[in-house]
Amino acid sequence: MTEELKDNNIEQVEDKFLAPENRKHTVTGPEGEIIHVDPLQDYYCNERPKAEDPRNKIVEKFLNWARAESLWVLGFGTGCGSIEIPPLLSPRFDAYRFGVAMRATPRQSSVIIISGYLAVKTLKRVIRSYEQMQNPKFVIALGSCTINGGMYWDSYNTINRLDYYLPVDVYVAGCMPRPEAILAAFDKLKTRIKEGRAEGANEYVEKFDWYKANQKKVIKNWNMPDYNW
Amino acid sequence: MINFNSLNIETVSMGIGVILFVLGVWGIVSQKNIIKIIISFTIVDTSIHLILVSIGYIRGKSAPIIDAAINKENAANEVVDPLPQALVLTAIVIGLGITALMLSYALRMYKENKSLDINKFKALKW
Amino acid sequence: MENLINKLQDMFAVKDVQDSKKNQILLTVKASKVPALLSFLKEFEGFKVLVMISSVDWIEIGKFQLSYIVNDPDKKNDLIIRAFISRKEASMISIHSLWGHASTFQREIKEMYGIDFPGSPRVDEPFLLEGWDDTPPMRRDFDTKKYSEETFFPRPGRESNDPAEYMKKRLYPDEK
Amino acid sequence: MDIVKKIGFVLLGLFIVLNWGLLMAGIMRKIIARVSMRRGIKIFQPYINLIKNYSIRSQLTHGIMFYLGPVFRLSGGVGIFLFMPMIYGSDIWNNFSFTGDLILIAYFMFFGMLGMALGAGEGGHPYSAIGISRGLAQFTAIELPLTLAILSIAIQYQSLSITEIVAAQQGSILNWTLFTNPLATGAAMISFLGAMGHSPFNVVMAPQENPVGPPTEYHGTFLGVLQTNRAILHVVEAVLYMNLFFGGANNWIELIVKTFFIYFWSVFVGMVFPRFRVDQSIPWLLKLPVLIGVAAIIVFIV
Amino acid sequence: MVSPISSIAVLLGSAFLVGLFKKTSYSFAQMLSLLAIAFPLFVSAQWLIHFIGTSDGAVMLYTAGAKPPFSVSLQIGMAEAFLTLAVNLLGLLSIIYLMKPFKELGVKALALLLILVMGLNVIILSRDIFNIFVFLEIASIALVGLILLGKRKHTYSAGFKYLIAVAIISSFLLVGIAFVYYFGSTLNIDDFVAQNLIVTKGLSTALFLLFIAVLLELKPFPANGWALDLYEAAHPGVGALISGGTATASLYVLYKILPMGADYWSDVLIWVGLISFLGSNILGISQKNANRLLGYSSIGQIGLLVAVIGFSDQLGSHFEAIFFSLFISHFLAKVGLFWLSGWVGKTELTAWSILRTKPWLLLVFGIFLFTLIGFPPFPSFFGKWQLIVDLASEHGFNWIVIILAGSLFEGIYLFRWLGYAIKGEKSTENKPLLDWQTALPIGLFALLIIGAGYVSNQWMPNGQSINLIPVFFILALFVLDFLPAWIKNTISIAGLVVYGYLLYPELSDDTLRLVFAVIFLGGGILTLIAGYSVKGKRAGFFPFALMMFAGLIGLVEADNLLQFFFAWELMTLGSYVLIIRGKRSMLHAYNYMLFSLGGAYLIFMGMAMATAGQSGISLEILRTTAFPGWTYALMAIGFLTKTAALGFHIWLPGAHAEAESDVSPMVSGILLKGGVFGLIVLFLAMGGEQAQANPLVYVLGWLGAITALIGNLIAVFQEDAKKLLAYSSIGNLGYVLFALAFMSNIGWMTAITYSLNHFLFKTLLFLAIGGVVLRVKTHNMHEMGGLIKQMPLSFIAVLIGIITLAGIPPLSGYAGKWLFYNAVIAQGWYFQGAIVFFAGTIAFLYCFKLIYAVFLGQPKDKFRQVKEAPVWYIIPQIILIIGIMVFSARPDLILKPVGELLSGSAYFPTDPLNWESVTASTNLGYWSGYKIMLVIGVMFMVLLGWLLLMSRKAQKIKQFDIVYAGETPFTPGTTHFSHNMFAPLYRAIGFLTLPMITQSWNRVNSTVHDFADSARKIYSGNGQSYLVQILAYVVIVYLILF
Repeated sequence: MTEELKDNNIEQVEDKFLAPENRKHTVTGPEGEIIHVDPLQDYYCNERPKAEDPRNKIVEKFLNWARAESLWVLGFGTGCGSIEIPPLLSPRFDAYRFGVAMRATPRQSSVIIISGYLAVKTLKRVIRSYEQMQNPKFVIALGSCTINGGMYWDSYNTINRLDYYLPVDVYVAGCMPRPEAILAAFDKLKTRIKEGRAEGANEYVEKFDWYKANQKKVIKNWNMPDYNW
Repeated sequence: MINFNSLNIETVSMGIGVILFVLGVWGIVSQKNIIKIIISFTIVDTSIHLILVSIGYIRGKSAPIIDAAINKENAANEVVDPLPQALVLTAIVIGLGITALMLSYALRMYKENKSLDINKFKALKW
Repeated sequence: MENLINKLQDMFAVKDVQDSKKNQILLTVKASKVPALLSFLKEFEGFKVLVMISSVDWIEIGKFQLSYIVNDPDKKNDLIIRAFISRKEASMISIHSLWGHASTFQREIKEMYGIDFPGSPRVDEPFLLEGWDDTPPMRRDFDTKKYSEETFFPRPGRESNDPAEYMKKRLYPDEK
Repeated sequence: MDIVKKIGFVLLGLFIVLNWGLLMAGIMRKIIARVSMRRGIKIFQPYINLIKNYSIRSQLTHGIMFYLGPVFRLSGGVGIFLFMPMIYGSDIWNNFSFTGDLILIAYFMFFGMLGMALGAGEGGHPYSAIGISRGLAQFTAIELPLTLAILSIAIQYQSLSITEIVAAQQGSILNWTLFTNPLATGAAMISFLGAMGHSPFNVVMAPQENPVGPPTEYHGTFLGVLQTNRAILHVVEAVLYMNLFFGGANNWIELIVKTFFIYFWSVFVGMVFPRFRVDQSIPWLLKLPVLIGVAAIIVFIV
Repeated sequence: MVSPISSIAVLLGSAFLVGLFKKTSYSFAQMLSLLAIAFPLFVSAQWLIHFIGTSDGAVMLYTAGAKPPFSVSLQIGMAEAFLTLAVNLLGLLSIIYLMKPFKELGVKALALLLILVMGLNVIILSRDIFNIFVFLEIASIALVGLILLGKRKHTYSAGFKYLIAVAIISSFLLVGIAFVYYFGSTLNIDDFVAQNLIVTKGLSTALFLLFIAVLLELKPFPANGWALDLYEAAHPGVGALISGGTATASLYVLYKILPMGADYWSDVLIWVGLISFLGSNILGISQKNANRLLGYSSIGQIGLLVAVIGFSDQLGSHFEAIFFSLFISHFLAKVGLFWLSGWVGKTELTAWSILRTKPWLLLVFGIFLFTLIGFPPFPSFFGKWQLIVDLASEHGFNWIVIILAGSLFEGIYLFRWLGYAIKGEKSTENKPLLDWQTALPIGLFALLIIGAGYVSNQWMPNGQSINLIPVFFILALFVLDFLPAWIKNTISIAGLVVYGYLLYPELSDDTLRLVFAVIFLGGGILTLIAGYSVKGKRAGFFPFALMMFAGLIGLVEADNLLQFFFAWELMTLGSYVLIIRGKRSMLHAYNYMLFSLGGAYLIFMGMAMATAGQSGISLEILRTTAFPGWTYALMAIGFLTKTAALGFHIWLPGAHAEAESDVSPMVSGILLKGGVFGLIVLFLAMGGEQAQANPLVYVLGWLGAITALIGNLIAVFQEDAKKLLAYSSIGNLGYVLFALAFMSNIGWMTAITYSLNHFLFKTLLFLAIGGVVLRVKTHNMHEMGGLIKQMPLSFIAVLIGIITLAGIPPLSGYAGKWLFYNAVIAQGWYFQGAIVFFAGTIAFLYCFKLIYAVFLGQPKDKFRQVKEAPVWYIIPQIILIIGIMVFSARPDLILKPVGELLSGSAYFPTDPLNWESVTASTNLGYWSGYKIMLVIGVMFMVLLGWLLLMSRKAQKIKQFDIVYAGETPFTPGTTHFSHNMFAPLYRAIGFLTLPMITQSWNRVNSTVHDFADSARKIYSGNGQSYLVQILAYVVIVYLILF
């Protein structure tokens, strides 16, 4: 715990999983005034997400084409499948020619690839990253583990069905799928986008409470806002 | 050899005065006891009085006291220069005053420090 | 090694000495003597490296086994020191003062087995599991399958088979 | 000249430059792909990316400067275009270069940088600030050889007016500054590597060390604006170097050819060399390129 | 007219009478002695008025009805009347001051004091050397008696040392008098002089003894240990009597007997006096005891006065005025300080912080110290000025160097002392009571100093040329100091406005001066507006602020060197007090003062050299100086200390950073321009052609370039917002220096543009940051962050400020950069130019850091409820922003007239800036501020509109809604990246910012202190070694002379 936190008057709370830095506390301002800080309320935007309706049909078709031809993937490897991503960009598979590119920040990415098993700990980060991506956004799930838990089906710490937590656009079965399969997934995803069926972001918003309940059931130390803007 | 015949009183007293002056100054500078320093000072004082008197002396003339022996009109030619003698008088008085003051200081210093060694009074310096 | 073992037997009353493989000896000692033994080995016998600490749950005899593996990098010798502690009062003396990194192993064991190491730095902070509030998962009385089924929405339609039986049926369907 | 007509031509020029910038980026990436034995992106991929970014449905903003940052940045790019005479000898295509000379362009480059820095700063992301601090620190060293080169050619041509400098290079290919003042050209071209943000001077945006540097928080339309600016800026900076060192352009074709090769230079070097850290690149830039620049001046003093 | 003899008689008689009183009737005795001393005071005053009113010569009084040699004669003239007046006043006030201690001592003390005063009176009046001797002794005895009465520790030993020293000295004196009488047969000074004796060896020796004895009475360095001990041990009231009374009398004796000796005695006095002045002041540096320090200072000042007596031939008709002003300064200030030390009661210098409990005493203390150093408007300033100018006309440059060096050393310890008093740690003990007996004498002397300052001013040749209206205005503000701050603020602003209005017609045709007048007066008004936010009285702020502005505007107004230097010192004084008001400013203000003092003396030296051999002191004579190299170099270095060029910059960061929020812009944006204006005056005097050939200009050019680089580079690595701005000021002043050094039309245009810009943006930035600091109560940028939401207006101000600072088009900073390029290329200073441009890009780094770390990034919890800066800070910022905008859009409004002035003048007729409506052009390039502004403005608005259209629905999110590798940030403090922001740059070129200059100055400092500390060990405390010193001094002087 840093000096900064030590000085603050941190409140003791019932929820033992609430991190110290996220508990309510008071700080003293320059004029000696006492300021009450509730980190989860004050540091984060607590609005509910909004569904963004598609525009006019013809325009949307054009835009969907652009979205499909320019898939920017968030560089986030969750499990063993992440080792299958780099070959995608190598001369042999060359995903660039399909408009696929890797981005380092969720803000600029439109695709998140869940590459394999998801531990609860990782799921939390995945949810935060996913929610920080902008609408429209797409999820590709790699491997059996994301489908039904795979070889970790009875693990105490690995989720079994990704679609209970995030709206998945494309599942790729296998343990692990090869890069060709992933390319095929991209192709499938493109088709879905062009057909206007890849509205996962809006679906997530519409079934927000259900998703949240599922997520919070497994992630006990939530420690972040309900929706990560 | 010194020719004692050529010695006269003003030279002798002047010489003794200078010797005493030097002795007195030496005493002030070299003695560590405050009382001895004061005594040395009185020696210096005395030497100056001697010098003063010898300056005013004119050979063969008498003291500048106008009495029966000295003609009032002709006094200027018969007596030695009266001024140095008057000066000496004043100087003696002043010397006396200063000596008295010094002694009183010595007394107080002794009371303060139970010592008369001037080296013990170096608290103020730099 | 022989000398060392003899010495240890004299000093710490070690027992169950076995050669597990070349240059590696397994031995058992009373839990209360572990820190003294390790400190002796570290200071005088050249076992400078703590390789790891691990734990086994012997639920049948109601004990936890703690294994300390130490290594002598000069002579290339390994010692595995086993100690048994009660399962009910699962607590062990911390050795973080001998090796700083021991605290990390102890933190992990605390999380996974619930064995307490009083005084070990950050021992109560979560290591792999965040927000775990159930029985420590590596204890054998914890039913991981049940937990998973209750928590993680199992996808229906999954079949479990004995791999040997299943493959036999697939490959040699004719054989009985 | 009629001001409406002028503005019309300026907008047309801007349109050409934007398109050429996007196309050039596509071509370059195609070339890079072919060098590394890939098929590479489609030539029009930058267009698609741009459209995609403008088509993002949701937008987030961290505050007013987050909003204004991209505007500043784009103003910087467009502004340099406005103050740059594009085609030599053409009243139509010299834009607003009558308002200021070479120095104006040199200092107006800061305008966009400042805007980017402020916008990214308002984003509140530490990586943005780290990227900016690296970028600015490196930029100081990048500017020095360029300054020396500008001084050198100002001595050479006794003018700071770009039009006059281009005019002095007309007639023969041997009149280009490249041949009449190779040292200044050398110093400036090294500085150009830094200005383009390609390897070895691309630690600012280094994805492995901090996610994409200053624009970490930018997305959607904001990112689109930044991309637009990037397309314009690359062309316009190449035009600046073309005007100063490579004899300017008499028509759009010549401009396109020359800027292509100038830009190609930075891409080519970037492909071959690994990345510098900031504390490596600054001393490097302050050694050899500065020495070349100093030599370029000494040549004219002696 | 009452004869002075009667006053002596009254004193003597009453001394006896008082001695007769019993303790029970003490108050009656007291009354009597007051009356007894008031009588001679009245007599002296009467004579003085008589002599001032008429032009009568001195009057000779004969005692005993006979003429010399038969009797003692007294003379009373103007000098005697004045000096007895001073001594009697001192006596009277001493009785009042010492009322309480005397009461314990009884009537004896009163009698002794009366005798002392009587003795001093006679010493001054008498024309008979033996008589003088006698009364010197009487005075000494009385004094020692007084010392004896005091009951401090170690008093007795000190008194004894004094006594034996005086005894030896008087022995020499007496022997000398005896031999003088022997050779001259007279004791009367006038008769002796009238005889015109042939100088024989004997007579010279006799006179030597006489002179050396009188000199030793004045405690020449280094034969003065006895006196120092006495100063330390004696009651401060007695110390005042020694320093003010006996020294006065002895000085006058010296003056009286001077005609008796051969000509070389003048030289001896000069050297003895100057050695005392220099030596004593050097040794005083490491002194920590206040009373002893006053002793050192006393000896130094008296040394200077001795030297002035020695100079009496050279000074001619100015002698009296110079002596008067220097003497009265020493007399009033030193006595006043002794009295103050009595009130403070403690001897350590650090204990003087107790003065803060009585602000007016602090003011009086300041008056005394500034009087000692020689700051205007106090008398010693005029005295020193005229002394040095007159010495210069005799080519006595060595003497000038010694006097100025001595004054500088004096400044070192006096300002440290002042610093302790103003800013030292407050002592926890109870403050002593201030009764009227203490307050009256001290207050009276302080008032007298001001009066004496006026007299000196009017008396001194050229003194009348000084415009005293601002000084009177400031005095009035002192009187009004009890009013609440806002009233005084309004008065001050009104004063500046009215003064500006009155001044305008004078300057309207000289645009160059007008620009600076606008900076000084306009800046003053703007920064004073910010002062409205201060509640309460703000005691002592406004007079000094106005003093600084009066000084600055005085520089612009100055026609002659005296006016200029007067204004310069006034500005230094005012700004020093302003700076020291900051919270942790003691050391910084001290550094500032020492550098300013050193710089001022260099300027002074240069001016003095310029006046040598020329008539008049108008600024024009700088052009025709006989020593151009020295004059220009000295003055340039002097001005550089104020512009904080590299090497002289170490005072600036602390002084600017620690000053109060609204003082920082004053001392940064405005004050520094004083140095710039000085350089402009100097360079104008040098003239165009001459300057081109002068290597000085070349050196200054390089210095400016390197200053710009290093100043900016250090600013980059600052964590303290105000320090960052302060270092940035150093860098920016480096630009100005560099541009001025071009000595070309366009170079000067650059410098003026830069000065104006720096004024605009630095005042703006300091006001804005000052407002922020006022709210968040910290200077550290990494503790702030995200303040844009609370302080949008301050943010805009800083944004405009840094855009201007960085020289980004379209704002006016770009004008400077563009002119710079043109000037550099035209001049051919490419490499210096390249360094300056490199510095410019570095400036961009700290600009970003300033705005990012303070206003952007992560907001901190504790600053959530912070409000926008006070409205009184915002108003001047808005005005400044408007100023910047106007100057950016229409630079021709200002630069055109300046350009016409420069090219119309004889200095820089070639290569001016050509103006074609709003477009400026040179041989090289062109620039149109107006059109650039238009183009960029339109473009920016269009693009903004487009972006607004595209992303109008953006969701507003909060500070932790950032992408953080899937994690949530920890706390705002750990997420705000601003500490050590440019670490890679530091690794690359940070070695340039190592504090080498500070270290070398520290080394100089410690060397001086070590030297002073070891040199003062000669005062071993042993009375006998003091005697040996006296004897050795006599012998050495003798050997040198013969």
